[in-house]
Amino acid sequence: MLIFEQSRSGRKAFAQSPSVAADLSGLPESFIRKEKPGLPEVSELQAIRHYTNLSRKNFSIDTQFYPLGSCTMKYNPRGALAAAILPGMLNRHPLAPESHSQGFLACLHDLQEMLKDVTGMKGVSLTPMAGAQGEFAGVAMIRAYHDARDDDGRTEILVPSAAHGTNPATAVMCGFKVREVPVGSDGDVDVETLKTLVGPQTAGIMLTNPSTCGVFERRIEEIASIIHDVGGLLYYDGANLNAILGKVKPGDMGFDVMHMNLHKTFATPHGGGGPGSGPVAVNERLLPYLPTPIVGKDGSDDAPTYRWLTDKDIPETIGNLSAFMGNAGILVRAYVYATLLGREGMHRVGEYATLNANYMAKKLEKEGFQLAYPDRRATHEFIITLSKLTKEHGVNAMDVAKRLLDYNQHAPTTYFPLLVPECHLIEPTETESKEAMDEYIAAMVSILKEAESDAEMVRGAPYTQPVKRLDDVKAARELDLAWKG
Amino acid sequence: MLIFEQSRSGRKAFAQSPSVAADLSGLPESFIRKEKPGLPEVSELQAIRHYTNLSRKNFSIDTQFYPLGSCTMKYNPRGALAAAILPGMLNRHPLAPESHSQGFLACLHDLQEMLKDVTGMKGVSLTPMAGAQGEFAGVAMIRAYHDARDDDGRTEILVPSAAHGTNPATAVMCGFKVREVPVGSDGDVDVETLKTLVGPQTAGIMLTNPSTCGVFERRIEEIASIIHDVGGLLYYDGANLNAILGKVKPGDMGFDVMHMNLHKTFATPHGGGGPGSGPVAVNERLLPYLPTPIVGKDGSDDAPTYRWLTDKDIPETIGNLSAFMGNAGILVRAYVYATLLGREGMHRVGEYATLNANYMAKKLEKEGFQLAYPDRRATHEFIITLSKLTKEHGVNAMDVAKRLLDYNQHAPTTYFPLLVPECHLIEPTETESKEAMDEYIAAMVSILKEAESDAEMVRGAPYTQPVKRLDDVKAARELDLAWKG
Amino acid sequence: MPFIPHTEQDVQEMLDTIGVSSIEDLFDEIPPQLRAGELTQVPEALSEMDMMRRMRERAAQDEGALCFIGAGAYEHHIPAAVWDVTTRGEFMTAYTPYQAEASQGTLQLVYEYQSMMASLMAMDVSNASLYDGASGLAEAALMAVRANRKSKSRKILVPGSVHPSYRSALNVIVEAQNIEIVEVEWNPSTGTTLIDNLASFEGEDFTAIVIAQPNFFGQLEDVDALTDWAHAQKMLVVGLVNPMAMAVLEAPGNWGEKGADIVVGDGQPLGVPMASGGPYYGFMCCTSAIVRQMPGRIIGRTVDLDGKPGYALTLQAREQHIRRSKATSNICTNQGLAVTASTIYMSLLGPDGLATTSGHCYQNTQKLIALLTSIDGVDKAFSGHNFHECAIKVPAKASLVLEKLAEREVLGGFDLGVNYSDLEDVILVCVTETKTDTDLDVYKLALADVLNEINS
Amino acid sequence: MPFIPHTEQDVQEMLDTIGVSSIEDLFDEIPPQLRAGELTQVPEALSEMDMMRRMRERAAQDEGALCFIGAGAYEHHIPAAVWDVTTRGEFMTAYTPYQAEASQGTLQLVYEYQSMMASLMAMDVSNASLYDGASGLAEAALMAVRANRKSKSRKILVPGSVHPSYRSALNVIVEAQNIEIVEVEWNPSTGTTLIDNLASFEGEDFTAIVIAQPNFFGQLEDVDALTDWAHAQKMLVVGLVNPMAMAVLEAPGNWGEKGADIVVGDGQPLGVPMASGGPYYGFMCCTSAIVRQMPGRIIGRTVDLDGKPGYALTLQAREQHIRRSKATSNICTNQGLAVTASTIYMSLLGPDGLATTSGHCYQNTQKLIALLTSIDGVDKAFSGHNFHECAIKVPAKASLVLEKLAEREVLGGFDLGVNYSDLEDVILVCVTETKTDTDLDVYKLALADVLNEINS
Ligand SMILES: Cc1ncc(COP(=O)(O)O)c(C=O)c1O
Ligand SMILES: Cc1ncc(COP(=O)(O)O)c(C=O)c1O
Repeated sequence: MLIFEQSRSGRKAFAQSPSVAADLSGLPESFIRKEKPGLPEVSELQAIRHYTNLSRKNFSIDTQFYPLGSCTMKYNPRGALAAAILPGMLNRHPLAPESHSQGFLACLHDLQEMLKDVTGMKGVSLTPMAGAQGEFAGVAMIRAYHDARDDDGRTEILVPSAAHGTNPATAVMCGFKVREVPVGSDGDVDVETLKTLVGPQTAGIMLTNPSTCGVFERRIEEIASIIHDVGGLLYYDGANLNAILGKVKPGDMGFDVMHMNLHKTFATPHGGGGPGSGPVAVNERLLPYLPTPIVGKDGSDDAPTYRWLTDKDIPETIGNLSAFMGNAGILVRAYVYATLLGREGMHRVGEYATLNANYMAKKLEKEGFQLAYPDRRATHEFIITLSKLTKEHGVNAMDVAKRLLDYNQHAPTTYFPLLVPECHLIEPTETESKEAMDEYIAAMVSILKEAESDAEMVRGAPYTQPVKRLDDVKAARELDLAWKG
Repeated sequence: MLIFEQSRSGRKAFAQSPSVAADLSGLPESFIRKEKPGLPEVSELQAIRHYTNLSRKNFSIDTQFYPLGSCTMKYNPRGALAAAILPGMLNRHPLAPESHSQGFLACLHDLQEMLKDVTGMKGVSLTPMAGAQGEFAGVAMIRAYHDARDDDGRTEILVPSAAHGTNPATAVMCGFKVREVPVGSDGDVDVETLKTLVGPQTAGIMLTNPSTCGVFERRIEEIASIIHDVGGLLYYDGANLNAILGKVKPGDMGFDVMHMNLHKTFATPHGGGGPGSGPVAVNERLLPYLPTPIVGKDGSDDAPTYRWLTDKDIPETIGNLSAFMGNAGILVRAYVYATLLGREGMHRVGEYATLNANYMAKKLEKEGFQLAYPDRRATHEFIITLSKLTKEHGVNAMDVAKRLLDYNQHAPTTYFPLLVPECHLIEPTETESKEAMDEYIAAMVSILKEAESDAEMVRGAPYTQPVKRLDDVKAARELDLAWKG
Repeated sequence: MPFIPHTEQDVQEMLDTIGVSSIEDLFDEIPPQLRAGELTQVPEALSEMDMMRRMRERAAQDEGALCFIGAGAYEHHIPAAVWDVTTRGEFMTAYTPYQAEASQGTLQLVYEYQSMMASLMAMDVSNASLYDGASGLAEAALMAVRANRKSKSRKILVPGSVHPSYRSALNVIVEAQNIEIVEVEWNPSTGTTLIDNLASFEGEDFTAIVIAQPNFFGQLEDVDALTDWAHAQKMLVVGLVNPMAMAVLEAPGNWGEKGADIVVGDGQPLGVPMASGGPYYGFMCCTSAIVRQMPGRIIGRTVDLDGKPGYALTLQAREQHIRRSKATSNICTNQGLAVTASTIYMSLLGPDGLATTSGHCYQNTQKLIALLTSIDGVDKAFSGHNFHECAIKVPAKASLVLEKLAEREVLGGFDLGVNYSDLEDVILVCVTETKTDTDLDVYKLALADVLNEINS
Repeated sequence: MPFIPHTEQDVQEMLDTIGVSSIEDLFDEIPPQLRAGELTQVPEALSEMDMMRRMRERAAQDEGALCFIGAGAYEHHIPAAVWDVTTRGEFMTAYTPYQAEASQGTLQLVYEYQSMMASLMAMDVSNASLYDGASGLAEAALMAVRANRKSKSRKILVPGSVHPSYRSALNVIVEAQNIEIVEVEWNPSTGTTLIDNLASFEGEDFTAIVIAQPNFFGQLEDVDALTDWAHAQKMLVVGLVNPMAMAVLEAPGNWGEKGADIVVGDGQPLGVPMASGGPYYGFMCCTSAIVRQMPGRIIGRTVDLDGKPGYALTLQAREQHIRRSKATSNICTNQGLAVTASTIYMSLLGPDGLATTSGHCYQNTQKLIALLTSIDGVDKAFSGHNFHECAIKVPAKASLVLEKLAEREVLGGFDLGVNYSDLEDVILVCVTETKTDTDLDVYKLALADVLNEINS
């Protein structure tokens, strides 16, 4: 039932707003709203009961194993929430004077320093509000770099065919044409073809490493040379940073600019779709173009004072991407996470994320599942392809995903990357236990048997959720996007 | 699965305690524990996932209509929680000096004043930690009163047969014999018999009004005279205060002493069984005996200072019932609730609680259910008896209660009071909407039909819960009270 | 090992399964020269206890002042229930509802959000959120260019009375796509965009105009006239509004004859804490006619195999994960949790609660204006009407006045001189329902004191 | 109408159904003279915003001092996860699990709690909680009288080194049932109960003895000897312990040859905030032999109709709602939510985390003792070993010293002179893992300063 269906006209059961109406007599009629908005009129209890019950219809990290590939659904420490909602943090106005902001600025500055270290970069701007905005900032900096050199002909951004959709979409938003680079059967970029695609029109390339194929791009240094040799720059899509956190620094691989997804690698909650945070890091070349604001530090280490750096400090900045400081509260959570992990813990992330993924990959392979890249090491994630199952039993990757829900397992990412048919991209993360992974594997084995004996049943899954399989076609054809009463 | 079954020896995945072990070298071996306790070794994620999922197996006010009679399961305002967990409230040590306690003491003092007003009493002590402890305090004060007058022969406490179990149990804990008073077919105490039961042995009577039969004891003033005339005192069990809050004051009915259940009437959460809070209120007669501590106020209303009253101020006090100030945090919540309701809101509680119960009673009667007291007004709750259903279809009150769970309705109180056969004691509270009650009634109507057409099915209910009906006999015979590994 | 559950035995069993002898072996495809050394800038781990202690100390540094700054972020009372429910693990630690059947909670909530927001704006549809108000405005500009097939110019009119940070973010985001932002001057006596200012643009091809209500100065624009003028010029109208104000002021869907075509703004006032600037969320509504040009996720109501109603991501063909380089935007992760909070906030307040809250913001602002302008030399900078912000002219440099107010623990507002060189003696002051009469007096006394000090 | 959802139309429809014309009519069975007038002492309602403002102000009044008071309530770090999960509506707003099938969450959790607590105490079984440690001790005395069939005396030995408030509550609760509490003296040089003190009681019939570990002074008792002595006298042994200490100190079930028979204490140190004294909870464990005499709720594991494991209230025949006047206790509502928090707390820390935390309490205390006793005239009041509290003798009246420390925002401990006239110059100081070396220095400097002031 919708909250609107519980609404009754004239119900006022709250203690939430002043009980006396305000005096609006100074406002001319012409400015004033004529009709009430159609917000629900429910009691506090009704609202809480409704949304509490709605929440219970979700899978989440807190309730299920959630191996959604490319999304790094790791444990979100509650301590980070507790720190971020301290009154001094929660109630600080974004434009509060620096005299009243030293605590907050100190956290941000510390985070900048740590992110520089783990990325091997020279400068960081925390402002982008998610990975895609980080990509925008990064590619806009690439553009600014070429512009500053009057290097006008660079109209193309290269993107591997396996790349995440945000990569090509970002390149276009930044005014570039996208040229796809093929990926070989081993999951690595086809370097020979790449050589033929580069030239004076190349502004840069956007790469993740490990790639969305769940393997480490082994010839990354060679790729970097190829791009740099023609005058292009390398953008690192940090969505997969978890695989190499503390093990490899993108700056060392030859990347010029990158973003991080703090909501992945730094364990900030995904919030049912967001918010995230996508700081950008750059090497020396792109330092002048970093988006504002950035936190600067003056004074000694013992008695530091922090202040905002703006376009007065960074005159060539690409500028600001949001009204204030991006998703500030998420940055605080990420800072807390890094503080709790510490140096040792940071080194362990990549190790255990990789251990878990390789374990799951090997076990699933032993149970008869086909790895997309059987000859490669898995990184923090890996891909299986269910083509054989689809061909033999008509049970496809989506069917298996839906059936997993009946086993109380969140489905992995399906049909991405697009180049592997009927694929599942599986990312357990380092915070999951062996037992949790074994349960998932047992569910997969069981579904495999079900597909062999009762494919029809599997195709009808799920059966245990609040709804059965939904009609997406109807959703798109007969648009119903708002309740009409 | 139990948390212990997720434990693995040697797992240490927390950021919760110092990582270095402490130096215990100063402690002789003989004091030191030899074997680790069998606490689970799980990660933070495992613990959160486990307990989050466990919580999802509960019905609660926040998720369901919960008309548990005699328990007043009303909405628990989240604002009361927010106020009670402000750091200054949460971190205050119970023995902090008064100089560092004025904020907390002010809340308690204000609450005392409000409770005096709504009860029509002269003094309040907030210390009892639940209704039963309030009863203990009250009856102990009755005892102290008679003792102080050297009135030694008063060995009996009268208790109506319909009374809650805590009443007779309390009387015995206070060293009294219990004498049951019969209840008439109209739900009122049988006054004629009562007259024959009283005498010089009568220390007092414990009554609720409205009674646990869900009706108002109409001859209460006469009862008060009968008891007072023989030198006894009247104890008011405030569990049902919600029915008359703002409408009738127990002090005006002739009661000498009473407790309140703040977790019922004052909307503090029930916590899956507790904590509650059971302040006692007394008239002049019993003022000297109030349990300590109590909050006193010095100075003017403009510049008050508050302090603890102890046995130095109240030399005849029965004493303290707990180490500190009872369930202080619950008292803060109750204070906040009263503040949010205010005077008008307080008057409304009894009105709307009564409206809801009478509405449900009448509707259920119209749908063919039998009221236990059809000629009486319902108060904040009412009783139906399912004897007919039991006789005709072998479906008893428990079966209907269990089947209600399948309709996502929490069952009412069953088989209490004991004197009404196959009964449901139903208390909707004032915070439930007409729609919520209508849904419950619809479920009852549907179950009635089911009982007529498929009694077997109803007897097997519930079917939709995490477990089916449990074997209570086995639970008691083959005791398994702790996991043994 | 914080957050890592592996026992030594687990690790050994897993390595055996994989067939390697150490975790290190799993990195053997990585060129050795790329392997990182120590992380020198990451300090030793703190326990949660030590971390909280540090954070409490840092948070306390920034606490305690009375805040009258608005300028795009607003202090409102947030009912306790809002975040209690929002931070339930099932909402907070889920992700984008790709598996609709296991995400009906989030999906239905967002459908309800879309319904509420569309209704609050008097528009047909809403999306599920963009990053914030400023980037949302940029998305609106891009959308307008896609949607207005009649216009070829890629030029958009934006009044100078629109939030300066919004305007600069807009510029940053749209300039790469050759979209030109043309500034419209505001009237120095009213602080608003007058129709007269627009006459010079008539006849030229513009794709859209942005109309802010209230505008950055807190002033109320003649939205009906502006909307009708723009539509007559075949521009699309992009409304930029404070959603809290819309409980009292006429909604964009009802501006002029035909209403705005696209509406954006920041959802922060609806139950989202100020939190140093985010996470907030950009909301976006539009007419049905152009919904397929809308960026961001959209939830639709549909049915399941049994015909039971259910909710799912829809119109995904607009999005980057399907359409890639041809998507309406690159946005992927949005601001879902803030939207969750707003939805619960709007449910708790309802239409009347929201209107009362909004009305008290207005009323308190009027009270403060009266108090402050009773000080010699202090005056409203503009004539006309305003909502809950007001540009106040002081007889000194605003930056100096604000600095001295801050020393008195009053954050007195935003220095308009930062962005408007003509307004160096003007403070943008904001008052919401959270301020008591005592608070207003504190401000007045502090300001009088500061001005005294400066002038003596 | 805060919290009341009725519209006027609802009310009318409901009245029509009932067949009355006003709500007032529903009260027609109440004698008119009993009807209450205005509630003059209940002020006008505040909105949640105004209430929170008032409560923030009040809370702030009590905040900020460094706390070294223990004496039965202890400041420990509580992991953020504990109360985040505990306050989920499904735990917080459920009641006693009478409907087992719809309460498996609470029931399983309490079964786990019972298992953890029994194991931490090295006892067979635990109940689901009593009100607090003090009233729990009284329940233990009553239980001992029921359980020790060999004793007829109804007399219980209680050392004077047991918490004074516990002893007085014990008295209040048991005296009505003619149970006599006989005090055992403590040794003024060790602050403990020595076997020698007990010799005089030999041969007499006592039902039970209470042994506290650590005792009120923080001192460690020779629990093995005391337990064996009591058992030799056919008394039951009631252990009274701090559960946090039990992660380091030997558990009651292992005291002496046969271990304690009943164990009680306050569960507050395990994840429950100090909160001015409650809600905490009394825990109680015992041997299997006497479980049917235990008061309070108990959860048992059983199976459902399908043979699937499940949990339910059991041994209800002990309880007031079944047994009424013959019940083991009148307790009904207990302290469930605090137990929920403790269960999660113990799961998060595990055996090693708890031992480390406990160990750091000990270690920090030793550090502070060294610091304080380095001040002239300051000394330990007792020889022997202690856990995380220590009786510190100062060269002045403890009450004066504490008052002056409080002025310096140091809550220096508990004035033992309040309860022990010989100890008017002794402060009971507590240090937990929450204190840093800096905190300890602050205390030392403040104390030195205070003593200087007093002596000059
Ligand atoms: C590989 C990759 N790149 C980029 C992104 C975009 O990040 P965001 O969703 O934070 O905008 C994602 C996120 O899903 C991703 O998986
Ligand atoms: C009528 C009645 N009296 C007394 C009590 C005892 O109150 P408590 O459970 O708070 O001890 C109850 C509670 O259930 C009750 O319903």
